[in-house]
Amino acid sequence: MTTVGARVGARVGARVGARVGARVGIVTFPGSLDDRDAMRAVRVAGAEPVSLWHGDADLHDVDAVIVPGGFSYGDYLRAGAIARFAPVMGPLVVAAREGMPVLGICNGFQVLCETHLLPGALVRNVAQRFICRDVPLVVDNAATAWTSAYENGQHIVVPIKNIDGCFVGSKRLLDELEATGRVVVRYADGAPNGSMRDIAGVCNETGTIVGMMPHPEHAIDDLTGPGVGGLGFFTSLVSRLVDA
Amino acid sequence: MARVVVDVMLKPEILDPQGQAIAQALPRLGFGGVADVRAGKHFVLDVDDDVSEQAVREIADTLLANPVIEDFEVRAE
Amino acid sequence: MARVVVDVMLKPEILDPQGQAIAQALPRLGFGGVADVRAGKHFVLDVDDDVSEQAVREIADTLLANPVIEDFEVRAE
Amino acid sequence: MTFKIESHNHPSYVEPYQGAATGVGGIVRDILTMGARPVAVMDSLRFGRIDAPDTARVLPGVVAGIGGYGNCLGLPNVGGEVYFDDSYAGNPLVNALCVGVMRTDGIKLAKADGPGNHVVLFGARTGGDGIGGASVLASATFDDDGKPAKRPSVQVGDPFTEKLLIECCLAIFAADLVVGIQDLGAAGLSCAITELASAGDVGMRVRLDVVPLRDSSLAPEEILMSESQERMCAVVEPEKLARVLELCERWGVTATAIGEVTDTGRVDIGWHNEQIADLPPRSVAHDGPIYDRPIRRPDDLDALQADSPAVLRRPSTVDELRETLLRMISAPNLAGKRWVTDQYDRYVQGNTALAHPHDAGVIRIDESTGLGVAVATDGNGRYCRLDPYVGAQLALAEAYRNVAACGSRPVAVTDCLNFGSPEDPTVMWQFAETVQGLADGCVELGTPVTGGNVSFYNQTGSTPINPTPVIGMLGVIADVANRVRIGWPEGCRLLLLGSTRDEFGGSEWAWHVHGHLGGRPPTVDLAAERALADVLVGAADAGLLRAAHDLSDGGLAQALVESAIAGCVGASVRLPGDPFVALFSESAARAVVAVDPAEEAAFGDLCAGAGVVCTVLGETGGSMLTVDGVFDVSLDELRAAHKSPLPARFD
Ligand SMILES: Nc1ncnc2c1ncn2[C@@H]1O[C@H](COP(=O)(O)OP(=O)(O)O)[C@@H](O)[C@H]1O
Repeated sequence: MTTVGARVGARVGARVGARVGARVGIVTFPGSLDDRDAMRAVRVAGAEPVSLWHGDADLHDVDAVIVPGGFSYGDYLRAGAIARFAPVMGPLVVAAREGMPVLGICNGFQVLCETHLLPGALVRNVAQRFICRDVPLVVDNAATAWTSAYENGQHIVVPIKNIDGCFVGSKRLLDELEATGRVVVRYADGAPNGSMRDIAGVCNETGTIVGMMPHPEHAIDDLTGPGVGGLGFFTSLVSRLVDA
Repeated sequence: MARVVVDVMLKPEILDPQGQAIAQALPRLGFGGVADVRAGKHFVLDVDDDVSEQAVREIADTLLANPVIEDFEVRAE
Repeated sequence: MARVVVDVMLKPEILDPQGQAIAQALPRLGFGGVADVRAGKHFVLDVDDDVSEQAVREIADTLLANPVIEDFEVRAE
Repeated sequence: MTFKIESHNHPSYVEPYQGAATGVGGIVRDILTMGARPVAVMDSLRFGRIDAPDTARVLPGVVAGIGGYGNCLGLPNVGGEVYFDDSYAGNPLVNALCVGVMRTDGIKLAKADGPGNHVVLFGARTGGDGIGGASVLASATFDDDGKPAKRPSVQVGDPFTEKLLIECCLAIFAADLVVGIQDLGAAGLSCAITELASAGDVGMRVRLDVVPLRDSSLAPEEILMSESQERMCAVVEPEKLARVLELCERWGVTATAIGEVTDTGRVDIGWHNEQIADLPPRSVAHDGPIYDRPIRRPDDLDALQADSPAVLRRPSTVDELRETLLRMISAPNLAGKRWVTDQYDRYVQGNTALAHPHDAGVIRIDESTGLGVAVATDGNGRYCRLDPYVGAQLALAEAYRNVAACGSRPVAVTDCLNFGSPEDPTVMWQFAETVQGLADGCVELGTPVTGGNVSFYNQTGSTPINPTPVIGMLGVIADVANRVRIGWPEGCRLLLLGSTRDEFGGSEWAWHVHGHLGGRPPTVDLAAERALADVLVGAADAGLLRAAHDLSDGGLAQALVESAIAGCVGASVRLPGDPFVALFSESAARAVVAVDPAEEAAFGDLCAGAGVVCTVLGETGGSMLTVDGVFDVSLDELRAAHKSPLPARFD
């Protein structure tokens, strides 16, 4: 399934995506680091990446947005706490509430939690250290805007690299997320960062907004990452935008 | 100019990995008798005299703390 | 069981990037009148009654604070 | 490409996290100031014994600091070293390397030109950091007088500000807005402006009262000497000033025009209406003292070299050899370093084609052609203690070999020379021998030294560290898709390249098993290194290598185990000659490669053509490492022994 997703992304998607001109915005905050990588992944999946500047309160007609990884504002105070108030977040929150697909990766996930577009919060890893590692994940919900290229229960390998990657929430919240299928991906071999219930990524009620700590944009080829396990997040979006 | 202190702590029901790590390290370092440690943040703000406590509470609530997982306390020094 | 609080702050002459980032963000969020922010840590310890304040100071000095760049204050609650 | 390695040893001992962090910050600014985009970092580290209490303080802090700063800048960490030795107790070595990419026509010089041009200071505000630091820090001992310090003794890095500074500088370079640029390092602004002025043969007028301050109580001389981090100084033509300030504003970087270039040939420094200094820049920037230090060969060296490891008891039975293998791969210096490298982001920027645990880091620099570079760092203080001339060449040879082993042609060297006090004539002798060894070796290998750093006074009392030159080697690879990994695929022929001699002087075996340091280090044969590199690079280009790993510390045994673990594939091996020597000797100019059986003949021709001895070792496959007639060990057992020592100590 992973390989199918990859093939669709690299070949068909490139053609189809180009025809409909799916435009995916990637936000750059001061301190964003994986923005160029997210753009590359969008391009490989067959859509057009559009750079969005934190200080510009305009989404420039994009069809979806990725909030990338990094250390926005140095992650000083709390990861994502200051980025949440950037001008671009105004229209982004409105569009996201109206159903525009949004993917938050790592720091982007933290920003979306701070913005309350996604539930829960991310705190310091249990080991109190930064962890960069290729981790096996299980896709728990393959019905979101960003995971339709996968199958439920599919295993993929994607790198994590974070120090504030421990997902926490109240018992009630966690129960609710599990009961309603809002856990999107889990760590297959136990959470290296201590995330509760091994949660690696979650989504909103409608599955349009997804946040995850692992970096799918760093798993889009064998040359620069541990295989192509992450490409499906981007091809899922492209096929959704094409079908729409 | 007044000095205001804001202490931010994780809510009691939220996992506190940092506090736990410290609590676990203590006996290894030969410090006994500590039953629990919670780790939080301590901010010291120098504010103009016309800034009300209410304004500082708002700052704490919107920026310094994440109300989803944290509580805070404000006090003048 | 007693509750002891330890506040840890960067020494005044040491650069505090966190505090600076917060101070710079405040006006952008519409909060005026804050001249300076310093960010530190706040620890709450539950200790057995026979743990002296001196023992807590030692814990703060060896583990909670880095005396090369930080000062700390201990107080019972 | 530009690359450089630099030490931040002493500050990392005082405050491990911040010392190491600001070390990374400094070397990155050095690269940036050339007009280059920094693309990767590496770190070469040395600590006291792994079980020394101070190592438990210093190592975790240093590693977290390097990670904390580099990760926040978005620079992949693609390699380095971690060594433990009593000699570094109290004198840890923290050497950081940065690689940058630029167009050759975009090189920026630290040079002021054109009277009337503005001098712009940008980046962090100036505080009281490190005043008097440049000269004091290197040799300071810690006399804590208990008085509250007015000025910080330790610098705190602000990687977020540095990240903005990088992006801002790159935007400024891309728009071609500066005449010259210089980072602020030792002696801060005073050094930057005099260097800029003297390099351009011009004068400069600078006003200190407009410098943005973090601490308003600073006196003008303190502003001049402050070593606050994350600052740069640029020379800008008047019509471009507005654009520069605009870009700084866009990236949230504080920028101030603090003066201008003049034709007076003098540096004129003002503070409000006062003149603080008026001097010719050359006197400060170029007329440093020239030392003529006495040199003496250490008195104990003859005895040390005569103390041959030949007398040490060697494992003789099959059981002893197996036990030695497991003991060696779990020696602190040979054990897996993932506890360290997992704290470094190796993926960011999406161009990392190889990183730890490979022989070199490989970074793609052109996505359309696949053009890339490889970098490795190496150094061995024990070899250098036994013979600094040979030891320096061995470090050079190892870095050269590591770069070649991943399929890249070695082209240039940067070096960081870590020594004790130069006032000790025997240290000075070690230093002189090292420099000579390096210089001769670089000529023979055809690899110019493009830069480096010297760190003296790494000693406690009168005991210096082992002389430790760390060599960074840069290689070029035409297409990073052809890079060679260390992990084996199944079903390959395993070949040993190069000749093995009975060489245990300064070896990890002698040290770890017997606590012995004596005799002579392995022979250096740079012609053989060249031939080996030709084979490795030629075979990689021709697509003949399925895997390759250089042999160094711990010898063949270590290389086999690392490759097996990395690829999760075992091997069946027949040893040539005496099994102990074959497994653990540290003879140089060797590598193990895996080739497809169908391509073995073609590969053999390549070796014959280059005059490289090629011995068949066996085949890859399965989940055991089997050494014919000696032992077999499961990969699980190897992995457990190899990976546990650091977590066991530092978790
Ligand atoms: N401090 C470090 N930072 C980054 N990478 C490191 C560090 N220490 C070791 N490594 C990496 O771990 C791997 C093993 O290191 P080492 O045993 O020194 O290898 P070698 O002897 O082949 O150079 C290499 O890929 C090296 O780059």
